[in-house]
Amino acid sequence: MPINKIFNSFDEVVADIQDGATIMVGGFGTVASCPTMLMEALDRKGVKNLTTVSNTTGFGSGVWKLMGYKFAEDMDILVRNGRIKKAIASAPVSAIFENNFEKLLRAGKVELEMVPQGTLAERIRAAKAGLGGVYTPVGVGTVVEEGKETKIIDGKKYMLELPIKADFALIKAHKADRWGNLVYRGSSRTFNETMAGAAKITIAEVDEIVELGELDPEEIVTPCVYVDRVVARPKEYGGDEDVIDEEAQASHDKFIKRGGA
Amino acid sequence: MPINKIFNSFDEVVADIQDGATIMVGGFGTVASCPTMLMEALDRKGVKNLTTVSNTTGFGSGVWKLMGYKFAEDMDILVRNGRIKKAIASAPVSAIFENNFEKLLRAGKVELEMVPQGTLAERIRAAKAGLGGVYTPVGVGTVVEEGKETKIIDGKKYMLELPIKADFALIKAHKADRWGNLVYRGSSRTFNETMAGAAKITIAEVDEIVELGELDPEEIVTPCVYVDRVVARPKEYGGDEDVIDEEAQASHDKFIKRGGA
Amino acid sequence: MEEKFKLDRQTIALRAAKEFQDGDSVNLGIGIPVLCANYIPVGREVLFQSENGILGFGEVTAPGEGDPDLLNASGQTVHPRPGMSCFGHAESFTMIRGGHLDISVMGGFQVSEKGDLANYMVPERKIGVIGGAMDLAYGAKRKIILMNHITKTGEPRILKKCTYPITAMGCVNLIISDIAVIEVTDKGMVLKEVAPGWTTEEVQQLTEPTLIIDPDCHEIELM
Amino acid sequence: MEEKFKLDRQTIALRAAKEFQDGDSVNLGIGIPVLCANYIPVGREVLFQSENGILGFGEVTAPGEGDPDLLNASGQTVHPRPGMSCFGHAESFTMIRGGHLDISVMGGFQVSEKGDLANYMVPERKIGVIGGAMDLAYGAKRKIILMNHITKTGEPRILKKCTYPITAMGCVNLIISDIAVIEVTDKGMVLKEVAPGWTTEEVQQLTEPTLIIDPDCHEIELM
Repeated sequence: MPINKIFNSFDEVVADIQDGATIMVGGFGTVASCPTMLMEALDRKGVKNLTTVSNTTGFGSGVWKLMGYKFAEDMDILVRNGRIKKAIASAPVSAIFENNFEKLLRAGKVELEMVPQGTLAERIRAAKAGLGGVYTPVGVGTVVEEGKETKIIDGKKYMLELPIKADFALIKAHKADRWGNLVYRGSSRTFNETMAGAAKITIAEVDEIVELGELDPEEIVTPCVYVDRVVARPKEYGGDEDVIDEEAQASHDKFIKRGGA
Repeated sequence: MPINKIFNSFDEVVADIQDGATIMVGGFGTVASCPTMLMEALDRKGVKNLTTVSNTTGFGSGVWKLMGYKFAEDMDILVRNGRIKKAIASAPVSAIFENNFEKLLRAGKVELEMVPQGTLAERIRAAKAGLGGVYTPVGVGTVVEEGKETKIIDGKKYMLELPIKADFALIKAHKADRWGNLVYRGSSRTFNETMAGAAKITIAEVDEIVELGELDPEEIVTPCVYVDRVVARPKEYGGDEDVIDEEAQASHDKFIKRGGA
Repeated sequence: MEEKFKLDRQTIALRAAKEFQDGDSVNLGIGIPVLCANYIPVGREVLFQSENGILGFGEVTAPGEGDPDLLNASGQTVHPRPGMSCFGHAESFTMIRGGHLDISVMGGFQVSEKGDLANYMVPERKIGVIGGAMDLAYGAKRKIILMNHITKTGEPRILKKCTYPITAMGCVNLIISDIAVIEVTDKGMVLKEVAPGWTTEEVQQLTEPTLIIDPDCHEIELM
Repeated sequence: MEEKFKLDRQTIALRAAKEFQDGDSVNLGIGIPVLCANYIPVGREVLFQSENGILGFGEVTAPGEGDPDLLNASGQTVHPRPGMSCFGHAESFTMIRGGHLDISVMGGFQVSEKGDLANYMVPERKIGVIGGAMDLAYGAKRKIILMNHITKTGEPRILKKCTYPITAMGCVNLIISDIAVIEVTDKGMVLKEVAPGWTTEEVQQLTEPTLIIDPDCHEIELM
């Protein structure tokens, strides 16, 4: 029987994500590389007490809609609806405004483990590669070193960083085939590529599903063994139009004025 | 001034490799993925007391010529001419015949550090990624564990494996541009891709140099920051015709009969 | 007494290939294992991975006909196939060590009762070839070992404890030999199938550990 | 007394861009650093790396005109450029941590005499944003910090010891502020250039550590 990892529904593809699960969420921070429809589906499912592993914790769809993105929901939908118990992230709050994660953090309603971005990538890769841990020099002498085991190797101080394991990795890619091979676009590989295969189950949200053989073997970035499920975005965004509130408008304006996040 | 990493001569591109240097040699074992012309140039230079880091230690050009390869010289040229002091390799000898490395090893004329292939890849990557070491479960309970520091992490035993650093990485790629971006072909990425950037200086032997912009950004496997020098093979092999001796003939016949190495 | 048959290399490979299910990712070692690729039933989608960095490739080409940049780990040229992907060594062994392959099929010199595998070194030779063996023996979800049941001098290769240096501890799940199919379980080694003409007692005589005879133990089925 | 000028954001970026040589790979942080991309002399080949996984990209596009899948780390769309390459996060930080980038240009809250950098957290806010800052401050071969010389309330930002939590120890090579260019050396901080109208004494007054005045100390050169 032919291999077929394609699911037809976003609700179905996240149906077995349970309360208390640890989920990796791909992307960098901007919504272009975020699995937006998976975020919406997971929110609809109403799951609670998630531990999340991601670069940021989301900024809300308003700011992205103002920047012209149609698929605009990011991890903030899980944050603002109280679905997250703990976040492991490198950039959990914004330099521009107080995101919902920061509000909950200040209110003592979520836990945070902040990890340097490269260490986050390496700890995720360690889980994927079956390693017990890695020694990194990044963060030595800073707050990140607190409570960590250190070791002098070749005259230099390193910290032991352990793998981050997860139940599900929710990632965004550009194209997939029915085997689960993935390609990305431009600067949108980010943590999507690194997380693929790092969790027990990897679910890829893609722009397009193509026939087996259409993806050039030299160009496939994520070989199919790392991917368990694939689900395609609809051509047109069919979700609710989000309310663009004053805060989103202010954040957007600040972003444009500053020339970046 | 435009960036130009292209060298015009194999002799020139290896001219600063000194006696006693540690060199990584890319490829897997079959000559298709081996930087053959760099091996010849390094041999011509007459360098001594090398420490090498590679998957195999070479099998000699005879067997490859019989299999139809024109660029057929592998690491054996350095071995048989007594240029190697120590080899770090995963498959240093052949299952089919006694290669020159095995002869020298039995005669006590070379040292060997045998490393499981995945650990070899990971130790090379650790050097490239600036890590102090990694904990791997592979080899626990075997001869490989002897003398290694071990650690129980999450109830499981791992061994500490340290980065392998080198002065030069000599690799083979398919195409390069003047910035040093590289693409490979099919199954020939192997250790070439992993070693690119892992040594102080990376030298890539390529089939073809193309104009900047001809390589698809999505298809570039080795981004240019990992590559210091590029040198192209001539279209036609101009080296000496090697003598195909009885041993090479016998090895070749055994290979064909066995259905592989 | 019934005539006894021993499975030849091709037949061992044929039996092993029966273990591969649709969607399984499988690494085939050098020797008998690589022959398994010839025995995949039509329509079954099995993904072969080769540690030199290709996944989902096709059959071995006729000698001299293939692309030298498309080789399996045994150095044979293979055909490309839709869905195939290429990658480097660090990625290849991330796949292997990280448990992303379903099956590793390897040759073996010895297997112990607890599933220790010895397949990288014949002590008499004094030098072994570790290659990818330790990674593959550790990392794949299921390890299938193909080997002759006894040595050329008649000594058992399936032992209470390996006398050869081991490749990995407690890693073997299934042994397919020229006379038997044996599963390695927590309770011990379970004899599942015997070659035509062989009794379970005769297999036991050539096997050092005491075998648990599966109630359904039957003649090796090839189809 | 001569009129004093302070460099504005764009001018600081312009001065910083002078540090980039042909072939340098450069990561530009959020804020003033990202503006440096606008000031590369025609014909100079500088490779910008962005930690979200692109290398060798071109200029920032006009707002709303770019490809949303081609962003710099500040979230601005950029133009593709011949020689550009794309990669994932593990590879991107292999590049950064592994010392494969020539220059990291970052903003700073404080820099200490020994080159400690504090740029991820304002203590009053109690929450910082580490992001890629610790990796970039550690990994690039040369770290250039762009910042205002003093705080809004007139306190020096260049200190004997940082009072803010640090991003990395002893990492800073060069500070380009709105009034001075200072090199961090083993012997101490060396004042290399001052803004128009400023004396070395006036810069020293706004700087906590004792500055070594470079014999060639001169007015900031922008071209």
